[in-house]
Amino acid sequence: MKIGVVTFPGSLDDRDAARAVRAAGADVVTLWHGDRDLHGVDAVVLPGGFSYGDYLRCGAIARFAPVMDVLVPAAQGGLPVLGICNGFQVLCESHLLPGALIRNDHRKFNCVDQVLRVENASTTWTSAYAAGQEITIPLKNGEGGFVADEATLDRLEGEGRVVVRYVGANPNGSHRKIAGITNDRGNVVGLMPHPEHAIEPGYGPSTDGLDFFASALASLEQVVSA
Amino acid sequence: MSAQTEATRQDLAGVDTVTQAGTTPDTEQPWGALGLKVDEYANIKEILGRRPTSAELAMYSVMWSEHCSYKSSKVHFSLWGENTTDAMREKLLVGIGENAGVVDIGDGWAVTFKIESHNHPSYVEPHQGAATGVGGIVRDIMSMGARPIAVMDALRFGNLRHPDTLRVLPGIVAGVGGYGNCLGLPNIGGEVVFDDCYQGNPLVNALCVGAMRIEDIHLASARGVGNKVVLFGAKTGGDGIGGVSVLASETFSATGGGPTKRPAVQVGDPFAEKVLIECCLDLYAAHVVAGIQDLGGAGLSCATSELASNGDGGMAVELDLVPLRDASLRPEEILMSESQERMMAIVEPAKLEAFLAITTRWDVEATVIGEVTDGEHLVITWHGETIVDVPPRSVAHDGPVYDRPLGRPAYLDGLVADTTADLERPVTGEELRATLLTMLASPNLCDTSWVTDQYDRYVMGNTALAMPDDAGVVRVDEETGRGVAISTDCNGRFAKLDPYTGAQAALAEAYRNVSTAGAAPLAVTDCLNFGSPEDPGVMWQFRESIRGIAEGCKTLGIPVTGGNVSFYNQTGDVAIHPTPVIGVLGVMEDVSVRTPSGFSVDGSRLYLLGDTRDELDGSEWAHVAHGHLGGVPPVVDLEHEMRLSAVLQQGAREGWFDAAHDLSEGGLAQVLAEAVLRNGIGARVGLERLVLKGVDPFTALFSESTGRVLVAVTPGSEDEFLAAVPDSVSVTELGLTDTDVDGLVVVAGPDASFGIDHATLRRTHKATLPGIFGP
Amino acid sequence: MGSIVVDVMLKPEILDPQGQAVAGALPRLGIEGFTDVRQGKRFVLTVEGEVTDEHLAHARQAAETLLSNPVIEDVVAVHALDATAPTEGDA
Amino acid sequence: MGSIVVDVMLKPEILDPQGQAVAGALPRLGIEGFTDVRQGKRFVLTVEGEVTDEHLAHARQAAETLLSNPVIEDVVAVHALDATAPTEGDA
Ligand SMILES: Nc1ncnc2c1ncn2[C@@H]1O[C@H](COP(=O)(O)OP(=O)(O)O)[C@@H](O)[C@H]1O
Ligand SMILES: [Mg+2]
Repeated sequence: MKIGVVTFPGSLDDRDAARAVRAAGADVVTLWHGDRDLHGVDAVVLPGGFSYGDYLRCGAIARFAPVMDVLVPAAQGGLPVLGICNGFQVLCESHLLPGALIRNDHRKFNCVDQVLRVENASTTWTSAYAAGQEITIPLKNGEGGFVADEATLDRLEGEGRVVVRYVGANPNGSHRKIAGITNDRGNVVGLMPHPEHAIEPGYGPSTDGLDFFASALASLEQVVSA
Repeated sequence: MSAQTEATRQDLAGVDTVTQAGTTPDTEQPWGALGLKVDEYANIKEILGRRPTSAELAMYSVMWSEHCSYKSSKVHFSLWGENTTDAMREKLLVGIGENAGVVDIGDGWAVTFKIESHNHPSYVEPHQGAATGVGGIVRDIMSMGARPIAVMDALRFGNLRHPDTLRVLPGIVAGVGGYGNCLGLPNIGGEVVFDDCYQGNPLVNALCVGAMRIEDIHLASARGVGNKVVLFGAKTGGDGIGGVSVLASETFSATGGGPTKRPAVQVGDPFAEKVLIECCLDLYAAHVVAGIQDLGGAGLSCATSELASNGDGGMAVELDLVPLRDASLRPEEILMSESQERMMAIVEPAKLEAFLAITTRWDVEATVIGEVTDGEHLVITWHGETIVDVPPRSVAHDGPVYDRPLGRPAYLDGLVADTTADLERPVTGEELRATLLTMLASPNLCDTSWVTDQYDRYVMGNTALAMPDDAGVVRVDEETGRGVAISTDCNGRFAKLDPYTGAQAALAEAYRNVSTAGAAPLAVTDCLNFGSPEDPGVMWQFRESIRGIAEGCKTLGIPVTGGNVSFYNQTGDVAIHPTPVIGVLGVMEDVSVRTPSGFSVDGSRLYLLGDTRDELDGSEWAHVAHGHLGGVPPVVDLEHEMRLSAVLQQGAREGWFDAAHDLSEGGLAQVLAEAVLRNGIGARVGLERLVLKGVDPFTALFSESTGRVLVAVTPGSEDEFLAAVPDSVSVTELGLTDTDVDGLVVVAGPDASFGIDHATLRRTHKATLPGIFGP
Repeated sequence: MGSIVVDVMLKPEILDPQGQAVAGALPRLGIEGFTDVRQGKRFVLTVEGEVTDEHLAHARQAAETLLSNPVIEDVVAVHALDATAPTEGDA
Repeated sequence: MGSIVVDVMLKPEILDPQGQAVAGALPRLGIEGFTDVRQGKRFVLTVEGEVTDEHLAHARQAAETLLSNPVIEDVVAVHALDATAPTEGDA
């Protein structure tokens, strides 16, 4: 299985995402923002960071990178894509996922060990979890407030497209404490917290994050064997 | 010709050339306004055999400033060398004098680290000042050939309740965080200290650590005739011009009359720096860099003269080729600009194409602005006219040296005599409990997560420990887990009472902190923050501090690899406490086997290592409860620290410890509260054994005797642990962790016992900073 | 050399914590009388020579595609900056 | 209900990384013709009733003390927002 990890100028967690992909047992293919080519990968991770400095709006400029010209149609066609933090923001800016991420309501960057509840354990990226399972992984961002209009929120809830939700106090003012969502096919998932920082004992608050990557691997293998 | 040079061509008439300088010896020059003294100006004329051109004057003035030339501190630096033995040099790959020191941490890995101040700029513009402080130290580390792997920030502010603290603190924290987070460097520790003495003089000391393979070390020298001088990174703008000479000179203080030198603030672009880091690492990997230097204080003046001075020939630079953000900049300004996110490399002509291919890939602008010559001078031209022609060494390394008068301040006798002996102390359980809670909420002991949660401690995925643990620990080698631990410390009050002992106490604490995590201490960096060197009392404090650090390092057997001096941290005649911040770096073979500071297992037996004495002078308790500062600081016993360190390292390796926490400000009481709060595991603590040794409960809880660590030994490891503690290190059993205890129960005889539940501890510890700065 | 200004504000229904922080701070400085504060972005795009209709069209395109996110923001103005206009520079 | 607009821009000699990022992205979207982009802040302060001179004076005071940092920024405009003015809302 080959999972691509995209590096934009200003990507920070691309090496971490690659490490997590390897830890789950897949091969990593590094994808370059300026390259209009996915090099035959079976899935893609858009990692965290501050693409292009994120000065304008998070993910606003990365959305127009050449690699996105091929990624967007591929994702619409069912290619599994996971957007973490900045990657989530890029997915929203590209309209692969609805809503937007705005500045945290307390106006500060915030790095904490965050408890999440897995609401939807049937997406490509969460199938290794149990629905309702609580996990602790790092949350770290300045603009992590998920917003969408009421109709969109109702639709997301109704269709079970809220993938992970914050447990405990709302860390950033996200509507309905939404931490991550999926598209209607369940192949594109975006979330603000960082599963790739919780995959190894001794580093990070837990190893709860590894199953995001294991899930994708399992679904890909299923596709292959089917 | 570009539009830009076209535009400036007509200005050539006003440019001062070397030819002109030779024929107009009597031209009035603004050497005074640029911060030069009359004899320094005379010295320049003697070096050149003529008056300097205005561009040369600009270069000398910034490079001979206190900040760049260390003119007041240099004479004391011989103490470093005198106290460094051959054994200490064994692991030292690059020592003091380069951009940052480099040490060998084993398995072919080299680590470079350094701490630097950005105090004055952070007072003027807190956010950008602090941000560019981080940016500057990161470039120092990059210029050694390393990948930066973590940052730390040691911060000092005035009174927590002073409006100016409300102004500077949020900006400084957001600046440190914003820049470091955007670079993708985990922030793994630092300090947040409040004291009235820092009012108007906040300290922002930023540390960066980087790693590389030993063979990849790069140095700042321009060698090889014909090699190209390449400037790359951001364009040069009009920001921070004269920042160095002005910000770090006496004229910053209120005393300076004369021309207004409102410092031009620099704005950092962390995204540009992130790209620059990746670009540099690709350049190193491709072996296309023969020499490299970052552009920091004094900008091009510093980079060109230092590279040339460290090289084997001369250098010729065409200043017109420097890409500008503002076409109207004069050559003097281009030489002095401190625009951020720039680097300068020396590149062999045959490798230039490969070099430029890499910079293009990263969208980094790179421009050949000159080359290494077979001459001996640094020659800079502007529109074909020579405007600088100097021996580079005279600019970069042969600046003035002052042996300033020094003397023990007269006030010290009175200060030392005014001990804490007569201060009223809590006695009953109720009083001790109340004192513990007051201390726990006090500015220097309260929870700092309002600050540290603004820093990304996870990025890169190699962080094994970070705040609020005693040391920051990061993995360097992903295969083996080999890595480093770092801690920065300084108690300025101790240094005020006795700068020699205070500096050693800072060294001892940082050394102990990395040992507590389980690392073997290896090397030291320091940031010496002091008042005006023109005050003999300050100069004495400075000398005593350096002596304390240097002699202490000799005892400990670990070298000082580099550091930074910041003078003129004072308001009027009143200097800050001497604040020699010490960073100690230690090595671990596998950082996943490290000791955290919070209890996590039920039934761990608690032991106190080290002796508790009645040492409350200069303590946090005296400060908080009585607003008192006087007496003598606690005794520092470095031989003891070494024995203690050995036990802590062994315990970490053997897995004996559930937790270990170093005792410093606030003493045992603070450490117990923090260890309980960390994971919510309670503890039952008995002070009887200390009382039997003649230590009363108050002293047991609040004394700040050095050389002490609380360890929680996992059930079953007690005997092995006790057998390993040498007789010369006292060990006192204190109790047990206990999940049935809600918070902390302290038993100290019938009248002095008390308990505090977890919720009260937490609320008390957490409320202080959010109460002032908001949620 | 001409300039075009693009003003972008958060949609009224979107929480604006920065604006709120300003609103909260004003009374503490003794500045009263403002019932709400919103903070948005102002872009100044520079062109060679005079601002033409084509420039304005390009600026509008930039405003809609890059400078704003329609999910959360409104482009409230795109106009040539007249250096002599009374509303600019009168602070 | 009236509104006052305060526009704040970075001083021209100060680096503007935000504007540079936008300037770098525009050509990639095929939007050409802009030689420079600067990004600043736009505050909208709301008052009860009509905007008075007193309101404007207060807004100016706010602009100088809180809304801008004089070390790196300039207040480029403080003016009442006229909802019907042609330059606003013409996007
Ligand atoms: N400015 C800061 N930046 C990052 N970490 C900090 C900062 N200030 C304090 N910390 C972290 O908070 C913890 C507690 O600080 P401190 O009480 O000074 O510890 P210690 O006394 O053990 O040195 C440490 O882990 C320290 O590294
Ligand atoms: Mg400490």
